Amino acid sequence: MSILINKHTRVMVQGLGRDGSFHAKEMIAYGTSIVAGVHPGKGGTHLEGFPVFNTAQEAVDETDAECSVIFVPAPFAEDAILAAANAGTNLVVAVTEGIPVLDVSGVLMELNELGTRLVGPNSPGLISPGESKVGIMPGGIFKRGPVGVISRSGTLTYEVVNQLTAAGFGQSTAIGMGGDPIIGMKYNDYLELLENDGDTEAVVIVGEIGGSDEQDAAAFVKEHITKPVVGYIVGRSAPPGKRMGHAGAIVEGASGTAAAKVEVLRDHGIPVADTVEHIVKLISEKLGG
Amino acid sequence: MSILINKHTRVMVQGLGRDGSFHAKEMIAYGTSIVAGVHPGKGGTHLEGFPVFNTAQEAVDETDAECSVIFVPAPFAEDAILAAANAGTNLVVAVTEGIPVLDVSGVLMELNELGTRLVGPNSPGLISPGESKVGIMPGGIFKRGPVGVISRSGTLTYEVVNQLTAAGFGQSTAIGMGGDPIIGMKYNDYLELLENDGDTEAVVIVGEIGGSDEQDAAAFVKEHITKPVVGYIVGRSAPPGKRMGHAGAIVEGASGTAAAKVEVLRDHGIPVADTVEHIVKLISEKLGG
Amino acid sequence: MKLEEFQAKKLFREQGIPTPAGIMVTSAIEAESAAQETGCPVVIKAQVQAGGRGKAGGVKLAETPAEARRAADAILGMTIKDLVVQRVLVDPAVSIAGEYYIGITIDRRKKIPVMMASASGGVDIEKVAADSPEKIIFQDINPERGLRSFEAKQVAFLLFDDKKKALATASIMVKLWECFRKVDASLAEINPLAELSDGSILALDAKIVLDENAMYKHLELEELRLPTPSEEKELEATRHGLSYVQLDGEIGCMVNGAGLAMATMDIIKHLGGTPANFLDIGGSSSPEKVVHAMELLVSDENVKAIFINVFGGITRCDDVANGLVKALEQIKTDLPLVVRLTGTNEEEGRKILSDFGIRATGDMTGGALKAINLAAKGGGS
Amino acid sequence: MKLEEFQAKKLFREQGIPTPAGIMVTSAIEAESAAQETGCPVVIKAQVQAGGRGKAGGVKLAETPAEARRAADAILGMTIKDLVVQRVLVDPAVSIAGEYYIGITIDRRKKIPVMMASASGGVDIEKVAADSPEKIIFQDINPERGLRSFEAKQVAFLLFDDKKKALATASIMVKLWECFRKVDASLAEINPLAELSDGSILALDAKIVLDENAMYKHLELEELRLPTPSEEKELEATRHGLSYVQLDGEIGCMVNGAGLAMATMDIIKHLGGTPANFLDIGGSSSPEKVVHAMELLVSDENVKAIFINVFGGITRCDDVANGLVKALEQIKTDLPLVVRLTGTNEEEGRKILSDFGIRATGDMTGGALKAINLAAKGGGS
Repeated sequence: MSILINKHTRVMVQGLGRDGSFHAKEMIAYGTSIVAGVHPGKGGTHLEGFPVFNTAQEAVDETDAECSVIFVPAPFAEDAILAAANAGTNLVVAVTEGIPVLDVSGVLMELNELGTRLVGPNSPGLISPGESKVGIMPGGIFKRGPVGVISRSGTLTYEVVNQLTAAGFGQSTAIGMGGDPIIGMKYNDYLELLENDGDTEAVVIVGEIGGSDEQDAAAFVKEHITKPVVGYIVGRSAPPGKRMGHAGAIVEGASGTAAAKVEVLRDHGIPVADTVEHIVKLISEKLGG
Repeated sequence: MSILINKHTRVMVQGLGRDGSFHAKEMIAYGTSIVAGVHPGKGGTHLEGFPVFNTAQEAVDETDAECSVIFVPAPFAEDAILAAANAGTNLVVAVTEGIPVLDVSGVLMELNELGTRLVGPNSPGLISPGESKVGIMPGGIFKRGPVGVISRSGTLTYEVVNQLTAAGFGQSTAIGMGGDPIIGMKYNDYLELLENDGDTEAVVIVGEIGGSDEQDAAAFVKEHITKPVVGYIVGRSAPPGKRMGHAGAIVEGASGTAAAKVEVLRDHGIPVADTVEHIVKLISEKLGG
Repeated sequence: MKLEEFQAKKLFREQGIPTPAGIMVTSAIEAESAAQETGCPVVIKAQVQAGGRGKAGGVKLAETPAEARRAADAILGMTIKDLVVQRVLVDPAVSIAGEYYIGITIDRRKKIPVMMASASGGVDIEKVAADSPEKIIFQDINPERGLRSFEAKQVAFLLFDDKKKALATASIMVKLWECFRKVDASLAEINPLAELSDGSILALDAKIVLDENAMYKHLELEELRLPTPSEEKELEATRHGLSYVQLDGEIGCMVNGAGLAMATMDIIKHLGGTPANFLDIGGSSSPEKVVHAMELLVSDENVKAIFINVFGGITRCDDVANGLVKALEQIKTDLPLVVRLTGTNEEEGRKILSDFGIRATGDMTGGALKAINLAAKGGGS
Repeated sequence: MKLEEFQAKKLFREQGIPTPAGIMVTSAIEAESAAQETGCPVVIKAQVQAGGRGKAGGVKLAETPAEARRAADAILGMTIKDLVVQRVLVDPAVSIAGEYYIGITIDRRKKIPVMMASASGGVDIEKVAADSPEKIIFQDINPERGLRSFEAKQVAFLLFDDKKKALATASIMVKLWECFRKVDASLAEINPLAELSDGSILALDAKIVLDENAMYKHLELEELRLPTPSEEKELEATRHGLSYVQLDGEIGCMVNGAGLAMATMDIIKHLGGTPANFLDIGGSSSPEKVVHAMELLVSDENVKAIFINVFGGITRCDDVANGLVKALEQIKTDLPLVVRLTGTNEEEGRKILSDFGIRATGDMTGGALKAINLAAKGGGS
């Protein structure tokens, strides 16, 4: 088992430019069931064995795609996400970086109405090792196993996963939630799913400066999660008011600092790692690896 | 019994200008339970014994008003209706004439979400004789009784009711749906309520040119209504393309003509009166008055 | 309020919808220089709010400026469906490869705007809708969210396989919606939307009807009003708070309330008479209104009798009667007059009228019949 | 992107929000004539993107144009929180009866914009929020529907009992939202919103922060960018696809990915070193990017060692290594360099670097420690 995606999940790819086409291929190579592509003007063609459609609606109508991954450039991404959700997909993964925050806010209003979940935007996607990957994560470093990973970033997730895998701790599902100030699903949404997932035995929360999602997660874990959870927060050395790469990684107000987040996590009984190696050590303590 | 309003219905009045104040008084005189008024800047004052508030939210919070009647001028009416609905009222009666059609369309989207019903706009309101009246109908001509009246206009409703009352046929609830192209509740919504109302034994549908609501009602009656229904359609002599007073009373396309409506009603087994006297005759046949 | 083609095209252009770079003129000599300016060949199009201009000879192709002048001369002053042509649009002629239809209107049943599109453009869309409804694609528009690009593309790719044409059309659809929303239209239509031989997409004709209820938001659009003579009279009535539509019968009607006014016309017709007009004086008993209403009725030469039908509701009958008396003191007319008055304070009202020498009836059907009879007598005198 | 007060006020004015009719100037002599134009007394306000201008002496009242000149002369060139004042705003002084606060920002938790209002204006609102949160009124804003008039009125009537003041404030709130939405702001703030002694309501100060993600929609606003020297450097990095923030440590960092870049800074600090910067080169292995990144690092005089930390994910390590080699061929530096390379095609990547004479490590912590040690040595040499 795993959460949100598995090998049966029917995935379509929106935006078959350079990146979309490349990652469609990578996903297929990993085993993801890519059933359709969407690219206006490429309707009727085929790519890597899957049919391409002009519109998301047509793709869903013809292939019963249930999940869409968005590689469409930022100015057109809002429309693409709405197209996917209105066409009937129940999960949209937005890899696109740079979508205006207010537009994402509006999109989420509509997606909530439609009952469509959003991963991202500005997300590397998610992967259920050995089952399916939807997004741009490098499949090779992942290994099937008992650890759920929820992160706000990309390469840092790989770093964490790489060391977990090296230490023998595989992953049930690893998620890059996205680095923007407003994103679809957050820690608590994933935590709830991982709590109910039979394969998951422990969860790693990889947080960073900005916002207060980690604090919300801490409270949620204390209240609702029985499985062991380990935290890790980056950006301890970030100065206030400066955006550290991710649009969402900016300290505004006291709650956004790494120190505040670490404190709240620990106050709620969640051990917080100082380094990536430390994460592995904490997980090892929890799972007895 | 009656539909939508009765003597216990807690009503607030939005817009206490000349018309709103006058009709608030008239409604109280009729027996309507007016619990609050809303008029920005008049908060803290009293009118005819009821407290006035600056905002709809405050009025509902303080008085548990469940129904609001809108006398606010057209440019501010959209906002007033939304204020009433968001404050928690479940029935809004918009007397205001001249609200732009697209604005009403947007308002209805939000009211549907909120679960608030809208009578009107451009409606004379509704009355459950002997119980409550919400709007501007002249109470004196109404009499409690077994006939439900659903109409698209004001004075014509009075004309019909006047003759019904004179002939001894009182009314359970009489509704002026409003004369605009887009209105909240329509024939079918009221028909369903009247069908389930213990006091109602027959229904008069007063229709006019424009749109196809009467046709929809015909189909609905045939399928769902067991009580006798009588129709009356005005505008037989109206030329196409001309707005006959009501924004919605304009023949565009074949379905909007009086002839088309009469035909469909008759095809669905609903007798259609040629004159107001004829309505009374048909009702008398149905109810054996 | 209906806009003429040249006005609608201007609004479209402001929204970024491609249209021919035409020039509206009101004389043949201006048409010639307009043709010179835009370059020939040109199409001279009568600017009237009526369908079937082409069939009526209101649209002509001109190969030279001189020809444009002659064509404009022929069209200006022409009568199309009772309307005298006072303006022509001089549009550069284009080479058409295909004609399509797109339009946005209000779906009263769904209570939302809806876009219609069809590959069968350039002809009467209502005929297409009646004869082969499957040729029309419908796209609902959420009034709060508007027509989104993905929705427009879904429709556009049904009209065109070609990416460039489909995307150009989708863009025009979104702009048509933006225009519709911006001006509070009740109809915005491009028919035909032309595919030119170079593959570009262009709005060849344009139609916009504005929501009268929303005109208070768009005072700048009020200036675009170009009323026909009959609309002029209706407009004048509107300024006095009256709602008036002229018909061609003999019984002038004055009624409070639109529904009752229609019912009054219907009863006249039902009894064998002919209503001269629709006239709703609304709920107020203001004498000024009644004066203006009387003026409207007596100015109609067809009118042989006047039937005033008032149902006193909130407005009390005595107030209405006072208004009537004041009005009748000002407006002197020999036309026979029947007054029906009923409702709140009916008796007081009748007394006031009777003191003035008018015996009001309480019966609408009786009143109508009496007016018909008086008109018949007057007609015979 | 943060706007300065005079820029934000201009956007507010365009939206119809009342503000003092001030003039922005860059010299004392201009300040004098500006004071003459607006009429004295005036307030001379330093235009810097920093709080606490008043306490720092960056805001002065002037009774005459000559005084305005002297005040501007004193403020221009002044340093407030490391920023040199280059512009002052000359605002006509007003008579203040009360100070309020309104602001709109993004609520990350609720995922929607939210308006905050308070009767405790004119002071640091974060302090108010921390000390007496009950003094702040929150109003959620549906991003699709915007702030509606009735919502604004609900808040405004909590600030003012007086109808005129409440309605004026509600109107400003709605316009503040319209401005926020129009320019895609992440913050729009009026502090203080002043009640003047004549009862009118005015935006006395103005703050707007724009969403960098949305700047592609607002090219005209890009011209308002007035970067400070450090922002200039960050902006230059952005133009090359890099994300850079300068700090004051010794270890220059170059990392792929924002999260990993922060983790790299953290591990350096954790091990006793000091990071000189945040630098995310993103996912691409383009040598040009790496060249620019190296230029940024070597141009920082504090840097004593460079730590390059790359996790090859989708971007293969051999591609990254090739990029690095090309970059290092172009940028000559004596600074000690530590490269950490791991992930996809790690071995091929290390081989390429080793052929170039660089022994890459696969261990992030080890690499960081090595860089710290090298910096310490360099510092001692």
